Amino acid sequence: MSAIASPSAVALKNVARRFVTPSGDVLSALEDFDLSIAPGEFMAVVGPTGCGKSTTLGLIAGLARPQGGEVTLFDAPVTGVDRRVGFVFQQDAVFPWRDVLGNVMAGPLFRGVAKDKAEATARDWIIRVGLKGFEHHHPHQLSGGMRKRVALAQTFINNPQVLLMDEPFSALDVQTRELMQEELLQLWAQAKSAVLFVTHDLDEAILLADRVAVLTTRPARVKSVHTIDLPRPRDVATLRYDERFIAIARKISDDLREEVLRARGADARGH
Amino acid sequence: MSAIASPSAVALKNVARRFVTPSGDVLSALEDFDLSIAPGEFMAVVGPTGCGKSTTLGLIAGLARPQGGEVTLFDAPVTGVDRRVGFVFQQDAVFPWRDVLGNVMAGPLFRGVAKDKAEATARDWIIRVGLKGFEHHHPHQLSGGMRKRVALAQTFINNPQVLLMDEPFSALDVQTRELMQEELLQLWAQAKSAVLFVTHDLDEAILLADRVAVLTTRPARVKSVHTIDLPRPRDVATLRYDERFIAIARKISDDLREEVLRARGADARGH
Amino acid sequence: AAQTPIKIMVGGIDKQIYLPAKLAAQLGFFKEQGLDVELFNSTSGSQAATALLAREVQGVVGFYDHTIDLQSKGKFITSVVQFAIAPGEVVLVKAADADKLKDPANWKGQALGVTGLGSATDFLTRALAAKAGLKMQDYTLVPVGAGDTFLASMQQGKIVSGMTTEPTVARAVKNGTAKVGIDLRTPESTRAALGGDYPAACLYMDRAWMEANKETAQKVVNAFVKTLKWMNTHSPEEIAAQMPKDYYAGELDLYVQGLREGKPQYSVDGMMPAGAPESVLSVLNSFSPNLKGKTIDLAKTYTTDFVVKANATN
Amino acid sequence: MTETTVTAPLVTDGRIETAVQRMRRHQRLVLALRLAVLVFLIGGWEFGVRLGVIDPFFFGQPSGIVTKLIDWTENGTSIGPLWKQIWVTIYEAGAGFLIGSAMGILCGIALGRNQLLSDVFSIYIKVANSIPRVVLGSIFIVALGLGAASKIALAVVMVFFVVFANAFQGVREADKNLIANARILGASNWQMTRAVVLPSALSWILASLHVSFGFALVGAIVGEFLGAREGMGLLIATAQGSFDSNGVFAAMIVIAIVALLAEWILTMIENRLLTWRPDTTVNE
Amino acid sequence: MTETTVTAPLVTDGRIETAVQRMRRHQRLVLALRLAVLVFLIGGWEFGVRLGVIDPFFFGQPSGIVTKLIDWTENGTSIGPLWKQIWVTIYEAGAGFLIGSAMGILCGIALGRNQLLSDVFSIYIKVANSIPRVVLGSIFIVALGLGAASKIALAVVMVFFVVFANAFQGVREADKNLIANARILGASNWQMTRAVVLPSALSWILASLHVSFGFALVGAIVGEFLGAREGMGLLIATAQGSFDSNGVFAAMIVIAIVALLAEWILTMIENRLLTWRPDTTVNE
Ligand SMILES: Nc1ncnc2c1ncn2[C@@H]1O[C@H](COP(=O)(O)OP(=O)(O)OP(=O)(O)O)[C@@H](O)[C@H]1O
Ligand SMILES: Nc1ncnc2c1ncn2[C@@H]1O[C@H](COP(=O)(O)OP(=O)(O)OP(=O)(O)O)[C@@H](O)[C@H]1O
Ligand SMILES: [Mg+2]
Ligand SMILES: [Mg+2]
Repeated sequence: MSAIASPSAVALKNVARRFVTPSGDVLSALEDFDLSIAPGEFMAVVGPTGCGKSTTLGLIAGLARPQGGEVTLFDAPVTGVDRRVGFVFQQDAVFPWRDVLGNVMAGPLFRGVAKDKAEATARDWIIRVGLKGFEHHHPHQLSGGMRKRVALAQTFINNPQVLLMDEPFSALDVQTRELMQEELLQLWAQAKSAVLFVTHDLDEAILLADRVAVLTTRPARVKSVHTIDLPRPRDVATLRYDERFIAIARKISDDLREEVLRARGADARGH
Repeated sequence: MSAIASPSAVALKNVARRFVTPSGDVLSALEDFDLSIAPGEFMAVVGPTGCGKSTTLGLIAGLARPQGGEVTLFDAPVTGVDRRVGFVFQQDAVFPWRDVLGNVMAGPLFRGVAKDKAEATARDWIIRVGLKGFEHHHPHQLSGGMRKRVALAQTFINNPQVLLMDEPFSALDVQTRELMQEELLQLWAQAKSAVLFVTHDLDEAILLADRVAVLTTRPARVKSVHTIDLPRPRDVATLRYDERFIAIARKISDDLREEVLRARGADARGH
Repeated sequence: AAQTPIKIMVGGIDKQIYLPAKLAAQLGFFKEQGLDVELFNSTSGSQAATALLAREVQGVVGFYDHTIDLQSKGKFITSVVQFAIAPGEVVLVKAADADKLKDPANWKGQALGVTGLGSATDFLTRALAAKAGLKMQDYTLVPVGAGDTFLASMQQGKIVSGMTTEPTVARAVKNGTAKVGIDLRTPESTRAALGGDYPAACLYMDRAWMEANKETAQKVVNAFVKTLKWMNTHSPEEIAAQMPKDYYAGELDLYVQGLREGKPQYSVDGMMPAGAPESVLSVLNSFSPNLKGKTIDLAKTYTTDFVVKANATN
Repeated sequence: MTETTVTAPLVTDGRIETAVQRMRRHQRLVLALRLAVLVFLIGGWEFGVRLGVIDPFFFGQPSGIVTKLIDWTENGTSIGPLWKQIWVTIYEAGAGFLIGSAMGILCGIALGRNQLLSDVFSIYIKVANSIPRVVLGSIFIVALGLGAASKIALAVVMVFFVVFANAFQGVREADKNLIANARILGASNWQMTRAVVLPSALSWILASLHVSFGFALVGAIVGEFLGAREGMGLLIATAQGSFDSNGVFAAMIVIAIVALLAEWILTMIENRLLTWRPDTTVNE
Repeated sequence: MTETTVTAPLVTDGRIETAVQRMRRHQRLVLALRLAVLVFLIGGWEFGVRLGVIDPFFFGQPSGIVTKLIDWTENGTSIGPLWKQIWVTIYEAGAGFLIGSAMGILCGIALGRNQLLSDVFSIYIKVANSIPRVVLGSIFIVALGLGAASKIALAVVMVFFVVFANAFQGVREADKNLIANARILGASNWQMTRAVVLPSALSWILASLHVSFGFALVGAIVGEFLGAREGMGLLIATAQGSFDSNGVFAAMIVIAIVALLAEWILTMIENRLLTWRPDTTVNE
């Protein structure tokens, strides 16, 4: 799949993850799943809804164990949650009893950074995600997009070496999203993190990633991986009319459409 | 703003909604907010994140009271939750203790529909949102996008006369999103509902709506309303290259950008 | 004859002072009278009295002095058969200072154990102290219950002396914690200590009920008088053999010893000794503020009618 | 990137096997540890007695307790066969538990859902909760008689407050989004209570039920202390009165077994009611 | 579509005024209703006595209770000044409450967080919970003496189980997403407990504390019943022993006032701890 047999930041080999359904059947979320991300690589993942993207991220983060195959982080098997990983969850996971500042500071404090240092960094990140003035709001006093940005700051502040992001920008307006993308790319460039970025927005995937992986419908496998060899820095406004961009977008879109149609067909036949 | 002084499905006049911030200040989410939606009209709302879109929907649904001004539904003031309203929430609000079928059936059962009839309709809707085979899964056994689709089916099944949707499709992949858009338009055409559709995706807004309202940064007011006079049925693939589409998109995008920049400027100065 | 059961509550059914109650049942004397008697237990005497007044039970096995105390509160209850002609209580004193503490005059400034405030042990201890010339504030009464808690309190030095009954007495003496200070188990020593008779354990009934159910009351009294006579003609060992063995928990000899030493307290015919009610009243009057200014009609606190008839037929 | 045919999921592969095995091993370990704790406690107790550190007169002795239990089962107790006493107490505690928890749940939900009711009455419930149960016991005997009713009432008041407090708070903790959603879907007040409030308060209520049966037993036994002709409480009172520590502890062991049985039944019901939940075991 | 200048938010506009007024009116209504209930109860009681429906010998009489209370405050009780008795009982109940709830919270969190611990020990906690407190009371007096220690111990065992059950369940109910997030952000076990588990179990723990103080009072009083030299329990026992219903009820009223004060303090602490929460009042 990828030619690089050299060190990988994240590698999934032959991974299977299965759930028991209420009817007692086995539902395979992942099966024969192979994917590897090099250190410093930005990988976007797209796939039909419910195919197994979040499940994959959970396995990498060490929140769940695969039923088969192997998940490795920097070539060591994942046995539990690893501090080098950052994870922006798909659903809300900010601490409701901490205000914005407390939420953003949480990571550094957990990691033993001195309180005033942590606070200074946190305030900086709060400004970068555009939440200045909301330092002492609690999550229930924020809008959905604002909570998402708290989660982003919370993760970014830790400078994770492996950054897992599950549809992080879908609740943001176009402009704020661009701003966040910039922040992400900047962080990525500085920290040389490996990024695994789940999104439903193909433009976004192509705009940001080195490679885009398209997953199949359940059970998810990697259907195709597309290398995006567009020069950086990339700019949405101009890219949209770039031929290479359009070609890649169409290819990915076709792959994806095929999968969704397959899924729909499978649904129609009963799953 | 809109020339129709005639009956409105939803009307907000001079509405103000304010919160007390943790520092004891007052945060105005809505101020002098005016908007009216005609029966059978499809109105999309876009605005910077955290400006007050969800707050607006909450006021219309009767979940909160405005501090000033008036909210009316079919020209009667809103005094509480109205059965004619359907609301797809921004955040998860499916019942975790009910399986998919139970969640989708909830509305009809609450409204006194016989159990087998409700179940039949529910099964139909489950197929339409592509969740066949997951009837007996509980929400925690579903992916984020699948939960969102449960919420959609749950609302659609009630044929609401006023349909409030808060970023309903943002967690779905492109193809599924298109499918859902189709279902929505179909329902809208059948039930002649008035729809208030919050989204961050301008293409989606233009694709679906009769009119698109752009909100200002906090405190939210209606900055501009754009009438989309593209013929229906509209098709994304072709529209993207339609000049009128591009013109409208640019106008809305500019309005929005202006607001976000204003917000960012305000943030930089402290809010 | 099938009839509604007679309910009798005992304020500690396993206490030796109330032994005739259970014994009568064990010997089948109630059945003999054609009675269906249900024996209830309560861990507190005043609880039993309350149950009687609430008409939940028809009779209570408790202390005679309750009848006087309750009359002062407007409730008329009547002793129908006396089980005991002495209180059956014993003042235990700390073994080390036994000689000194035997004299109530030396209780000044001391903590004295009673089973509960308002209980008979409370009354008797106050009476003893009053007789020795002590005032209420000269000593402290500590309610320590009976049994384990009594022994532990004495061992821990919380009380130097205390009033209790068998089987606590036998226990305390046996393990060396205490010695018998004042023995109120015989009429003679009671008279010496209190200056008069103090008959205690009896069966009392609500006066109104008793008068309305004379026949039944008579049968109950018949059974008890027969029991008392049986006790008088049998050895402690024979009595103990009739009792459920849970009551002595394997230590039969201690139980028998308690019975032997306590034997003089039991009435042989169930009669109220002459002059005893007056004596009890004067003892109560010596300390009790409850009785101040109240006139007690002693004739209503007991009756010998049933006992006399029972003795005549038995 | 080639599409391989989707192989049927192999449930019986190595890892799942080991998962099952691991669970079995865990269960065995738990059982062993439980036994170890038991043996340690009982052994220490017996040993303490034999070495004279613990006074068996006050604290009994395991071997004596066993003897007593055997004696009771074989020859019955002073007040009749053992099973009869157990049954009486189970009946009283069980009835009190059912009534008390039903009342607690009802009042908790009513006050939790209605702000005015709660403002007016919760103060009285707080007051009632501070009434010593022993005093209540006497009052119940006067009001309800010496039969099972007064013991049941005592068990009820032991159970009620715990269940009430949790049901009340559970109702208040119900997710505001879910309530809003149900309201918009058309739920009436009663449907809201049944479909949203009750399920979300369920784990609160169940948590309180777990302690409550123990409390119901305590209530029944206190009631029997105050006046009874049968039941485990009377057995204990008799044993206490005759310095029979072994008897006291033997009766307590019988009660403990009853409590464990009830707990087991409750857990079964709980598992059935909460099938919809994600695994609650902590696996981080 | 024209941009008007953003006017400063008018907080003092008509609607917010009325909201405040409405709240005041509500409070007055609540107070009035509470009083009405009180008057109804007490009036009914007094009336019942005067009409001869209720026997004051058993149930006391409000006017008699008031007389008794005045007498106690002015002349002291039979066992010393009233405030002294109150203080003794508050001390015992308070200490028992603090110790019991601290232990309950600690054990609840430990067992809630550790599957093995919970598998092994929760069964023993269930057993312990079924031990009748009255029996425990005697054992405590034997082991700890007649002083405050035995009453405190009894209050502790009344409080412990309720708090434990809730803390345990509260820990288990902690949102799995939040735990995962904290873990990934780098929280150690201890940090996890402090930063995630405790805050999410807090409303559970607080709910149990609300019933617990009442239970602590009950424990202290039962302890005083079984053997004591002072305290409200002794006062009640004395009153019961001398068939003084008014005294019994007077003492219970004093205890109720103590309970309400404690409740008030607890509510203050609770409000301070839970500032982060959305309004929990039901406004649908
Ligand atoms: N606990 C569970 N029990 C049963 N099935 C589960 C469980 N968790 C996830 N699944 C199933 O696994 C599949 C993959 O879920 P996952 O959340 O990974 O999807 P996803 O790709 O992230 O989808 P989305 O884009 O909608 O977020 C889904 O079909 C879901 O139903
Ligand atoms: N309970 C509250 N207390 C204080 N402020 C609140 C409260 N609820 C909402 N707000 C504020 O109101 C503003 C509008 O929130 P709202 O949820 O309506 O935004 P939104 O337009 O839906 O944003 P998004 O696109 O991110 O969902 C936000 O700034 C938020 O901080
Ligand atoms: Mg997902
Ligand atoms: Mg929103």
